[in-house]
Amino acid sequence: MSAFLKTALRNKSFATGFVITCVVVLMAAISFVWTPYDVTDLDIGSKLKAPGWAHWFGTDHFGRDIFSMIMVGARNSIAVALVAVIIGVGFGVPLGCWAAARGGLLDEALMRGNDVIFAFPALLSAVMITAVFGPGAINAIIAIGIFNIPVFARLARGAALSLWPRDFIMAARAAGKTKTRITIEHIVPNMANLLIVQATIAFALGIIQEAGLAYVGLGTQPPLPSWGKMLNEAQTMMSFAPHMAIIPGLAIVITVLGLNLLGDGLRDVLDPRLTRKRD
Amino acid sequence: MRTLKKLLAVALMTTAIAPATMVGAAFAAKTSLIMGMVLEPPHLDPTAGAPAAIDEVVYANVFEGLTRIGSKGEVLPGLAESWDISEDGKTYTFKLRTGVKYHDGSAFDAEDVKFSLDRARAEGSTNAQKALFAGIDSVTVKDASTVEVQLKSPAGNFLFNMGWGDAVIVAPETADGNKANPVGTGPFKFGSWVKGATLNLVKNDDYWGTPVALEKATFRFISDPAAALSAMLAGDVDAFANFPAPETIPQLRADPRFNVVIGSTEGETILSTNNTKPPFNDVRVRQAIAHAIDRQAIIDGAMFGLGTPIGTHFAPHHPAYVDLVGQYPLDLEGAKKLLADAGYPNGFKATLKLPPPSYARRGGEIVASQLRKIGIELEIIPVEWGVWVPEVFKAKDYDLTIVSHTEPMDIGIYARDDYYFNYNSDAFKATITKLNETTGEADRYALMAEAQKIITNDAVNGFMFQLAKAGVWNAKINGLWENSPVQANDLTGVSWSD
Amino acid sequence: MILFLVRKTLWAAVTLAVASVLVFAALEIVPGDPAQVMLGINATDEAIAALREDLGLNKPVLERYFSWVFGMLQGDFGKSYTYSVPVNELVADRVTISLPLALLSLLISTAIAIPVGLYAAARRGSLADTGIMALSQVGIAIPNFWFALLLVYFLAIWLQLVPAGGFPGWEAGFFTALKSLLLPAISLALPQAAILSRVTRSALLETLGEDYVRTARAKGLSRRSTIWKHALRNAMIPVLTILGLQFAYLLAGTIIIENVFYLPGLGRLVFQAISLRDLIVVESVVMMLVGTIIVINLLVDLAYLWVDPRLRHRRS
Amino acid sequence: MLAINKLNLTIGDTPILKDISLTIEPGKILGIVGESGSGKSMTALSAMQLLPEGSSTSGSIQFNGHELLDADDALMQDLRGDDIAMIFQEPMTALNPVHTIGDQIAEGIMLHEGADKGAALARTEGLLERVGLPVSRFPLSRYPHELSGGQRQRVMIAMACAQRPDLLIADEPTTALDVTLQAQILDLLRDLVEEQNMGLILISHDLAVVAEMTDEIIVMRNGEIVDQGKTEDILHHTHHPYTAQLAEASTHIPVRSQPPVLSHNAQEAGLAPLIKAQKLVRDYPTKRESLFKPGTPFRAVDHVDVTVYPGQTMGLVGESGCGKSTLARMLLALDTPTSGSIQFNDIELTTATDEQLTTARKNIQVVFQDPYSSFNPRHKVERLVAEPLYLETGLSEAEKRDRVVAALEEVHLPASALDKYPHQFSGGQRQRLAIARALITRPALIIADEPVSALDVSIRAQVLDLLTELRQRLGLAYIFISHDLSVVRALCDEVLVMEAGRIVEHGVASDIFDNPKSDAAKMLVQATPNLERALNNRRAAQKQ
Repeated sequence: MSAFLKTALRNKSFATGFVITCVVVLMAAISFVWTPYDVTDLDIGSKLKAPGWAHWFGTDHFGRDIFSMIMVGARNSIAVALVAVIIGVGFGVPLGCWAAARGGLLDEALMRGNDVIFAFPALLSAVMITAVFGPGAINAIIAIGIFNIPVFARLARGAALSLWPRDFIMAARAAGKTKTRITIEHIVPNMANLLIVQATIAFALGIIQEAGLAYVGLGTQPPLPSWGKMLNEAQTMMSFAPHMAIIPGLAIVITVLGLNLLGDGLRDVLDPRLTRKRD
Repeated sequence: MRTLKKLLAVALMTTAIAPATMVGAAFAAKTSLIMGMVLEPPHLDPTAGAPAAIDEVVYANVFEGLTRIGSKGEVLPGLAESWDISEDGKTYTFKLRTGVKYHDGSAFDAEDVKFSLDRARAEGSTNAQKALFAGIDSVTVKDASTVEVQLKSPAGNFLFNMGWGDAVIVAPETADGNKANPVGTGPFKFGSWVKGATLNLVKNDDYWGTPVALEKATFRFISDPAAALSAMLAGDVDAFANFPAPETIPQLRADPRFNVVIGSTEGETILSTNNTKPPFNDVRVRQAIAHAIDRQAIIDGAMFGLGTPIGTHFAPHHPAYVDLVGQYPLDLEGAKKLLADAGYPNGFKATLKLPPPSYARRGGEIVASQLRKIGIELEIIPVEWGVWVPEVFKAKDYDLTIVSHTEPMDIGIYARDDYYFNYNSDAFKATITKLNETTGEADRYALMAEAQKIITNDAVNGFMFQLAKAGVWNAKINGLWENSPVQANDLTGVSWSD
Repeated sequence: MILFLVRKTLWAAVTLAVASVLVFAALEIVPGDPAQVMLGINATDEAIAALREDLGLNKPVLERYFSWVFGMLQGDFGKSYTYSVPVNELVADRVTISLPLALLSLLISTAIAIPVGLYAAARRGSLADTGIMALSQVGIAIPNFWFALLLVYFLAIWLQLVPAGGFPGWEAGFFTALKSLLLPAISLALPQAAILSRVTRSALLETLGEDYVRTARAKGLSRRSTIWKHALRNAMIPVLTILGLQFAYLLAGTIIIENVFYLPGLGRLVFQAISLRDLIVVESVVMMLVGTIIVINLLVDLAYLWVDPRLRHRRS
Repeated sequence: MLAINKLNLTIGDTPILKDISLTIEPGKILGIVGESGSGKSMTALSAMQLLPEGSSTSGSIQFNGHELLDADDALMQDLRGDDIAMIFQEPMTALNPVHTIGDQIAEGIMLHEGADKGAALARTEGLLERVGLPVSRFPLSRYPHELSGGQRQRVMIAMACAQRPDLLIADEPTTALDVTLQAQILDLLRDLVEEQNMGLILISHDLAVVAEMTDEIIVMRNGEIVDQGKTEDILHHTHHPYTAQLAEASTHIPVRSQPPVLSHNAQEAGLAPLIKAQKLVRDYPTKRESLFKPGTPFRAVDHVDVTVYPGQTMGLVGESGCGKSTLARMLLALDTPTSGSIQFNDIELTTATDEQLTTARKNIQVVFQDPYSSFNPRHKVERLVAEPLYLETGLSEAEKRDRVVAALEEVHLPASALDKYPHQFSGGQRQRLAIARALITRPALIIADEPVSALDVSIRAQVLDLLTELRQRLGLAYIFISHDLSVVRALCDEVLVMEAGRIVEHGVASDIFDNPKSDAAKMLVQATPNLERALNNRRAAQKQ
């Protein structure tokens, strides 16, 4: 792993993305044990302070410390997006692999099912889902996660279909291995690169989507802060407290940018075509 | 792709050649008004729906009642020129105005009054405020311009009740169509309605009374506080009777283009409590909550300073108001002790369901943070009105909620059986019964004061603040109401100065 | 070719059918009662019951589903519970905003992204390319609603160049109306343009590495005409896919942007309808959107046929 | 006409070409021969000035009085396609899939002659006619995907020769084609050179092809010219050791110490066949023809009988698409026949139980064509080679490891290979690994699907030697699938010739080559380039 990291860090995109992602993750991790101020403790008296020494990023309309909120919000954004990706990978990859391995009617049915989900405008459906089950982090995760499933299913199926006719799979079949076993031993490890890259992209998208849902009031609920909700609250205060809108927005942009760079870097680093060139 | 473009072209063409009825509005600025509203009415019949937005569009503008409520909450003559009240207080004889015409040209007479009142109180009526008419025993047409209303028992507030939007007079022929095409007797006629966006009223040239200065009034519906601010700043709306973003008031006040008027409303904003649900069935728990709530912090944090603290369910501007704010001073130690006495030394967990308005959502966050200090952990559950009404209001499936009770003079709800507070006090009910039978003002006020004290002693709900009305309008506009004693945007006296 | 169309259309119909079941089922279990919402807090139980009967909410689920579906098949999307007008009418009003908005942003995004992508690909590795790609990375990371906020505050409120929000209606004049769609369209378009320009660039780079491009060069074509005549059309295939996806995304993306800019479009309609529990409107609008997306997918498939002759008569 | 003098090329920091000098005259054919990576193609691309980005050159390339190395874009665009033209290796990808063949050929004509489209298309018709694609059967509106590989290569040639260029560069023009097509294309090129008095640079890895075609030969290795001269001189008096080595390798026949195993002998001796397939049929469904009519299934394998006796090497030859690989897959029990039976020892593979299949699989192993895709790139050799041991239960890790080491030893690879990844080996080494993997279960039969066609000639010779050695040492039977007759002849006892899913000829290997009976076999034999035959022909021609 460390050897891989050493090579990978030579890639500029990867290095930048890696550093940004680490910072965000670290911030989220630290927020569990320490934040400069308690984010659930309102201090109306010191509301709407501009960024300064006491409050690095200023305070919001309830007098909460925005830096602390960004830290806790990072935790929330990461958790929602990550679990949504895990849902996507956890259901999508087995489905895609299964469809590719079995082929025929099952494949067709699964892929058509995918099409149905794809036909729903994701954001609108997320709004509907959260409307059905009520707003909240868990439901946001489900709403975002569901739309990750077909993405990963398609990717996995495509990758698996291109791997099945390869000679080494033939060799494994000639060794009498079952399709399930071949999928686990050969197919999945060989699509791992693709999956990792797609996962970072889905992760980044998840963060934007979560922010969007929270922005329209359907994401994480108070007292826990979330970036999207902070933006929503800041909207009417932009003219006298612009920091309330700019800082959470920047937090989203930087995090997503970091993840995208990480994904791009990974794609370059892991690209099998480039690997082949090396030998 | 090509097909889509064709579709678009067709769509654009059809809208472009549609009769340009509304063009020129911007240029005739002095006789038109664009009024911002937070909520859009679902329909326009005030006698068939509760949403305040209906009244806010049509009350006094399109529809009129026997009486009308003035800007200070006074009862004024409406379609009834005058009235007599019998000695026993049970018979009201209304003398109607003559020469009044509906917008469709038909004449108004006593039969319409009888029809309207009978319709409202009939079985199966969809009137949202049937209680207003419950006391009516019979309605009799004496002649074309005289109506006699017989009450079951004396009702001190009957004339005020007849001034509600739910009691406006409609014509039998058009009553059923009023939802989409309201036909009333008011100074404005219904013009057009682009659902989700704007609704236009136009001047009624055949109005019986003083003609209005405005040729046209447009209501523009903007639910999002941020969009409301943008629209105000951009000049897309001229006025907001009740601006939804109190945090922006200082900014708007500093802007010479705007007139910002903070008035009062009938909205008592309270932390409604489910009085039968443990642990809230214990008065000590409710009192502990009362001691833990810092009203000023809520007003500052949620309403940015707009609002008056209240200690009971009564509007502070009402002459009968009793200031009970000091009864439960902020006292965390005392609150904790009360909780301990009630058997919750370590506090407890409960839910707080919050409807969409920002006073509720923001206020809820602050309340949750305040109650956390005495060990009460509240889980915040935001709900849409569409969920709040059946879940909280109807099924009473809640612990705590925050809502503003905007009906005028509504302390009587505490006497209702099966109201969502689940409050049940014989002493209070007796007081209200007596109040309803009393007509003398001094006696009525004394009873009202007593009622206020009872619910405060019982700490039925967390009484927080009287909702302020943050009117924001173009500085050149005159005649908009400062306060809202009833839910209305009465535009009859509005004009532009120059 | 015809077979292909028939097959695609059949699948589109099946997809629509499945989607209709999903939508209907989802909204069946939404808590909240439209009748209650319409009548408000103080409505009596009988009044609510009467209204439910009136709206047909008391009929069995299956009956309601099928009457809904058959209604839609005949172009009747039902009547809004809250507004008491046909959904068609409501939607017709809104479509004249949402569709132009989506198309305008698609236009903006395409007009920016494709030339930029081409430019970057043609000058691969240059400073301009690096700059554009860095910028596009940032563009992708910007949530459109935040971008919208920034635009409103800088352009509409500070500089007062464009309306901050609202829609005067097409009857106020084509350009006035268009002007009020401009800011929302831009805020929707730019993040999309960032994605599209990257796709265009990489698609073009991919095709530029193909053998037939070398063939064209060997024929004596200049680099430039090689790109225009040979690389571009082949590069359009992935670009088309993304365009199709983006249009669907833009249609749905209007939901947030319409809220920021206070545009009475489809997105806001759905939003309002959800909170008012005007389920018939929600169901119908969602179905229309799903239908639109399916139609767009069909169009994209047709466009593939146009671009790529290999797909026109595929044999086994 | 073209004179390259001391050309040096580096890409990035890697030197690619060193001191290349060559000349070519009108009407002459110059062959450039070398193994992969020797710099043949880069020499050609230097002349076209179509080198990849990051290239830097020194020296000089003179063409008709122009110095090409410092020519500007405008001059090069003038020359390319007009005076110098080029044909590439891969006909499947060298044509733009979205334009018609007519447009693609006419494009160059319009560009260089300033002709309008009508005139250009009219000229195009003539050109296509000349390369054997008459407009009546191949209208200009065809798209490349509607043509076969050979037809596409003809289109490429028509395109290249449209302006009667002075110099034509053909970079491995026939490598991707079947031998029969290769012969046709080479004939066409030779005729065009004569007709138009062009200079032709023919680049190939195949010494036989070059020997048949060229006047002069350049032998390249690692970016340098190692041998250069008239074709006869170079090949007859192979003074340069590398040239000699190439020549030897391409005609290499492994030494065999045992007599061939022939079917009729085995039958007479009462030997039971190792594998016996009878009346094998495999149909594939095709796309529906219309809404109401399903497509007629495509019959990839059509009533084929194959019998292989223990120790026998059976060759299977035929053009691509004739059903060889499908047949192989069925014999490996990876594909189920539509009808027919396959008996392996006593086991009927088509209806075998899992247990029986396990037994059969231990005895039938496989070696694939592409040594690069034969291994999961993420696993180490130890695990890769051990894969078939899955068929043997109850082996400890140590035992497995010992078996792998033993198998590696068989193919002359050191035990140190265990811990490496496949990408750390060369192509030839990988093919040894593939053979080791096939050997690890001690099979009786190995099915080898084009095992050497992706390898350079010298490595090919080594692998062939290895296969022969293993056959003798372990008594293996092979089914050896190839399109390359020289390889089949070198290795096999008997040969099956396949055409369009059917076996059209079956016989002793040498008989078939010396005396083919079926048309398919005759054509194959005829078209196969043969170094000795080529030299003999030349000698005969000179003597006349």
